[in-house]
Amino acid sequence: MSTETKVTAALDLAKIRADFPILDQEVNGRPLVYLDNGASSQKPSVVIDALSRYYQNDHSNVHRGAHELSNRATELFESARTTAAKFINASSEREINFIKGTTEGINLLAHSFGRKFLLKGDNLIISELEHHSNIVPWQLICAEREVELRVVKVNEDGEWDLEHFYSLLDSKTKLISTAWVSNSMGTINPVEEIIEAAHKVSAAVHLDAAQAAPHFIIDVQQLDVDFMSFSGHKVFAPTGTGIFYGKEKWLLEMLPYQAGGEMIKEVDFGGTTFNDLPFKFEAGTPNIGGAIGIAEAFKYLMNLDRVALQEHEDAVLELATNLLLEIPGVKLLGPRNNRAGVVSFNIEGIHPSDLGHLLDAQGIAVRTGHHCCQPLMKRFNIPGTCRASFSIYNTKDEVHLFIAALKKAIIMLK
Amino acid sequence: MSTETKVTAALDLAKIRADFPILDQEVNGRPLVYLDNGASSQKPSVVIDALSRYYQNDHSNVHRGAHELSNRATELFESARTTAAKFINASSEREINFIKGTTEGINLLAHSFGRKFLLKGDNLIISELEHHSNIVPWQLICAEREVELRVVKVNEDGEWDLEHFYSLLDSKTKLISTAWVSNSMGTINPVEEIIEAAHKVSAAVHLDAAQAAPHFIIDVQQLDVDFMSFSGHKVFAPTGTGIFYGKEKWLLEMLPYQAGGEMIKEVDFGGTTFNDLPFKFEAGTPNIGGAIGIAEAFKYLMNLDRVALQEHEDAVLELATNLLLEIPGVKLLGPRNNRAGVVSFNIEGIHPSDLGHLLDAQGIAVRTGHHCCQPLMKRFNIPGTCRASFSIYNTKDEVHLFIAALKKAIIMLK
Amino acid sequence: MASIKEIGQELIEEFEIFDDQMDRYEHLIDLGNALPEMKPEWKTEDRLVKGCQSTVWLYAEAEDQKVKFYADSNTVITKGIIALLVRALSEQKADDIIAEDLAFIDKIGLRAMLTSQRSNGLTAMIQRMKLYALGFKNAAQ
Amino acid sequence: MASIKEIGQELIEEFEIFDDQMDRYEHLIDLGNALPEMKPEWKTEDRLVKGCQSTVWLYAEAEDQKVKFYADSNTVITKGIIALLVRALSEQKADDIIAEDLAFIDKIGLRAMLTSQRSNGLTAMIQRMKLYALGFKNAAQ
Ligand SMILES: Cc1ncc(COP(=O)(O)O)c(C=O)c1O
Ligand SMILES: Cc1ncc(COP(=O)(O)O)c(C=O)c1O
Repeated sequence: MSTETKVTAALDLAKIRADFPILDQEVNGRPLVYLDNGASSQKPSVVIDALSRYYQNDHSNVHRGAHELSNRATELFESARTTAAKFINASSEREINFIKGTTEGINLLAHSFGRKFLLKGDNLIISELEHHSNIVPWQLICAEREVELRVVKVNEDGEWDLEHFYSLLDSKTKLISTAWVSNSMGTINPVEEIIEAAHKVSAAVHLDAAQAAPHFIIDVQQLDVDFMSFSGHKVFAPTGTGIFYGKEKWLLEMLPYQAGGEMIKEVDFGGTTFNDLPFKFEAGTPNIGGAIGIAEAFKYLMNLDRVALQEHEDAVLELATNLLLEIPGVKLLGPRNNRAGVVSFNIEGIHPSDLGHLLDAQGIAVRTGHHCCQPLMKRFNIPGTCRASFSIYNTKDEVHLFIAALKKAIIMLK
Repeated sequence: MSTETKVTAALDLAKIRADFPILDQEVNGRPLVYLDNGASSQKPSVVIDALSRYYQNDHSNVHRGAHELSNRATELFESARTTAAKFINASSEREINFIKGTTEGINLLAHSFGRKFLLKGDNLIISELEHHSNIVPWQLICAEREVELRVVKVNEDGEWDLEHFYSLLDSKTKLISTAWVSNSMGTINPVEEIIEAAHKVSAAVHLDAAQAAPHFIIDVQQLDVDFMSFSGHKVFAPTGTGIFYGKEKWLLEMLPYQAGGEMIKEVDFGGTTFNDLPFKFEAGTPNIGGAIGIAEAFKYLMNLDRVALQEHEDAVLELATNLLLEIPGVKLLGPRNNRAGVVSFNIEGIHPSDLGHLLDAQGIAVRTGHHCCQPLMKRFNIPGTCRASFSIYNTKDEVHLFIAALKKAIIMLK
Repeated sequence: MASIKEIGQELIEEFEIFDDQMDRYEHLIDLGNALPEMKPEWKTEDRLVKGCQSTVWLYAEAEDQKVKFYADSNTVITKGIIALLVRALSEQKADDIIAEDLAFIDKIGLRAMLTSQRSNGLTAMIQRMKLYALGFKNAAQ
Repeated sequence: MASIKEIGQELIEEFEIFDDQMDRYEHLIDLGNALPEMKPEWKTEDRLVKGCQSTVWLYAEAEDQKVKFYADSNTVITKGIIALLVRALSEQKADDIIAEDLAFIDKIGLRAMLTSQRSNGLTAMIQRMKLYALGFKNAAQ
């Protein structure tokens, strides 16, 4: 991403790989090359161990408890929130809500923002490249609130058509929700520009950061973004975890989402009052273990040289792209540059699913299909793609293994 | 619960306790006596290890993947569903949905059943003893759908006033949602009778089984119950897990809840079609690790002699109750008999929160407060109670420690 | 004509020869290529078995009390799988097809590919083939 | 009059004597019992600090440039905690109260009780006491 000359810092990649026990195995007699990180990342030992340690020593329900274990669990849980706030540089813990994943974050926002702020005649903007999770909740709430759902087109390179965006944006636009990074193409969207333009017409912006959080150093205050959601399982954390960020001024006004224990101040059959932030949006016993796990993942990342890490990831992606482009008949989906983590492609005359099987037979894990982006696939008139997605622990050697395996597959399939 | 003569089977309690590593610790210089199982239970090593094993060996995103890890994760996840179906004797896996906890299950039902089947002029029945999570979602959906929320009174002993119930039940009753076991008193509600009565007027019944699942052998088919929710974290499983059961005939008709990946068949900006059961109600990447953990907890339970276990639990509860009743000034909340897992009480002239602190000082973990049952506390005109809640691993010795500590606390506070 | 079980055993043995997963796939692809051509006019909407990514056309005719299957797919691997099934089930008696548990499939050593197909293809294909058999059986009675 | 820090240190030392948590609580309860009585008419709604389970009344008067606190609670333990705070902060100068970080509290060895109070009581009590001090300070200027 950076335009300056890149100084390759001394990243101890062998150490990083050793932190992820799952990587050290064979699949179909070959060393596993895990290139399905866009779907879900692997977990470092510190995260796995934090879960075990918590359940072996400190587990209890949180808040309101007056005994030692409950206090320990509460401290661990709330300090996980502090870590999360630090990870995205939120101005306060009250802006951090633990969720089960990006999909829940978007559903929460659609409900709690939508039923409060969306009025008949308003409009809401998403784009053609969104993941289903950032499409369907908006379709439903827009239908309910009689609000127009406007869809920004992407150009041939799979990038936002900004001209089209500006033609859709107007004073009736209440919210823009888009992926920071496209999961099917890796495209990095111009979120700074989008946020600035949105704020000029007083529209709020939600970033689906599912694919961005594993790669970028996030600063919600600098971005000045109103809302952000991402999944823990894609940032080295356990499944069933995630972060929903909202500016306090919005969260205070929004309606609660799920109702039940924790998010309640007083219940009476005459009426119920809701709890303060951050509890207002966390109904029921939280995923305490999960929160501890996600905080551990954040700490793991923050302890690494993240600039060097990002340069490494970019270099790996660049190498994969270059080598792919040398293969006859290859067609990239998305832009040549300005991508993060993902390279998505097709080989002329070959079905991506066949590629997936033959790569797996050689120990290479990629994903094939529509990647939950059917509208985008329709836009490009393809059934799907073969997607290799990279993480901090992938190496250039693995890229070479992947390319060699791909070439072998192509020969067999042609 | 059983009325036959009880044959105390040879339960290896020492072995069971050894299965739960957290129990073996000191708190404030005394051996931990964990009597806060109603809030959350502890986890056996098999569950903790299943999580580690999964993340160390098999993790990947589920479904749609065409590589080895994804297949393994999918197999583990879907066989967890099969185990869950077996645990409650559901007739099919399609009736099992993984949720993050009871609260989510009830919110799901309120939304997906409520927005489909509740019509203006209908009514919905809950009771005075419900947990907030089984009150507030109904308040909200009833307000939205212009449906009357009827509340069954409880008698002085904290039991359903059945006469009042029958006076509320009519042909406009669409749903009854109640706790199987009260979390604040332990009362076992007459759910068989409630279900039978409900079905006579074609009303559906949802059981909040949060407190029942840790103690009872569940057979949803025999109960003929329409819906059931419970939390994993109270049945020896990780946090962030739970089971929502629904009869297929209902699930097929109900609206989806959260929208996004997994629960979608086809997305188009012209319209979206939803996936089949069980995926229809599982939007986004599921809590795969959590599902594996909850299945492991179910297997752990199913491998024990559950009848003997229940007799043991009943005997421990009975002992605690008897010894408590010998203490001057003690006032039980709830019925003398016909309780499961919980004994809730106050000592005249002493605030329950003071008791909680002084029990904790002696290593005894109980919970004090309103237990998320403010309406019930109002009904009995008390600020809260001190609640000791038992699980399979609690012993009669622990009951004696608890009673001795309680007596000491009372002396200090009087 | 060998029985379904015998053909299943044959297939297991054929695949056992290979140590390497790639060679197994190669053989599977060969099986697919050897599948008799399915006439384009047979590829109608109602003969389509829809999986997650791949599409299979499946057609059957009754011939001398036996069921003869024709199939094709838009992906090479799935074509191999359906070819496996056709080899085992085609030209067998309807009753035998209906009764067959196809246990041999799990022993062929293409676990990854087959598991991923299970939920969104393989099961549907087998079901469709059994339905054809059932249809012919009922028609014959 | 000793400074807040000195009283804090005194309290730490007083509690350090005890090995057993129960004895610490006993001492805390004694502190609560020794709290000067708060006149019933002072227990008004606006002097209430609401925690999760316990209720605290807190009132202050300015006396010779110093702030004098009065407090009571419906629970014995919380009364002990507020008594700790009153002992450290009462009859101190407003500026000192405002500036005090009360670090000694964490060293008193009543961790469990104090943590559970932190979110729903202790912080609110301290804040209220500082607000009183600020009020007097502003009034005096
Ligand atoms: C009867 C009852 N219902 C609902 C709940 C809510 O469960 P959870 O907080 O796990 O969502 C509880 C747990 O406290 C409960 O005891
Ligand atoms: C861009 C994007 N948005 C949303 C999601 C949904 O995330 P989850 O399935 O964890 O809820 C994903 C994950 O696939 C994604 O890549």
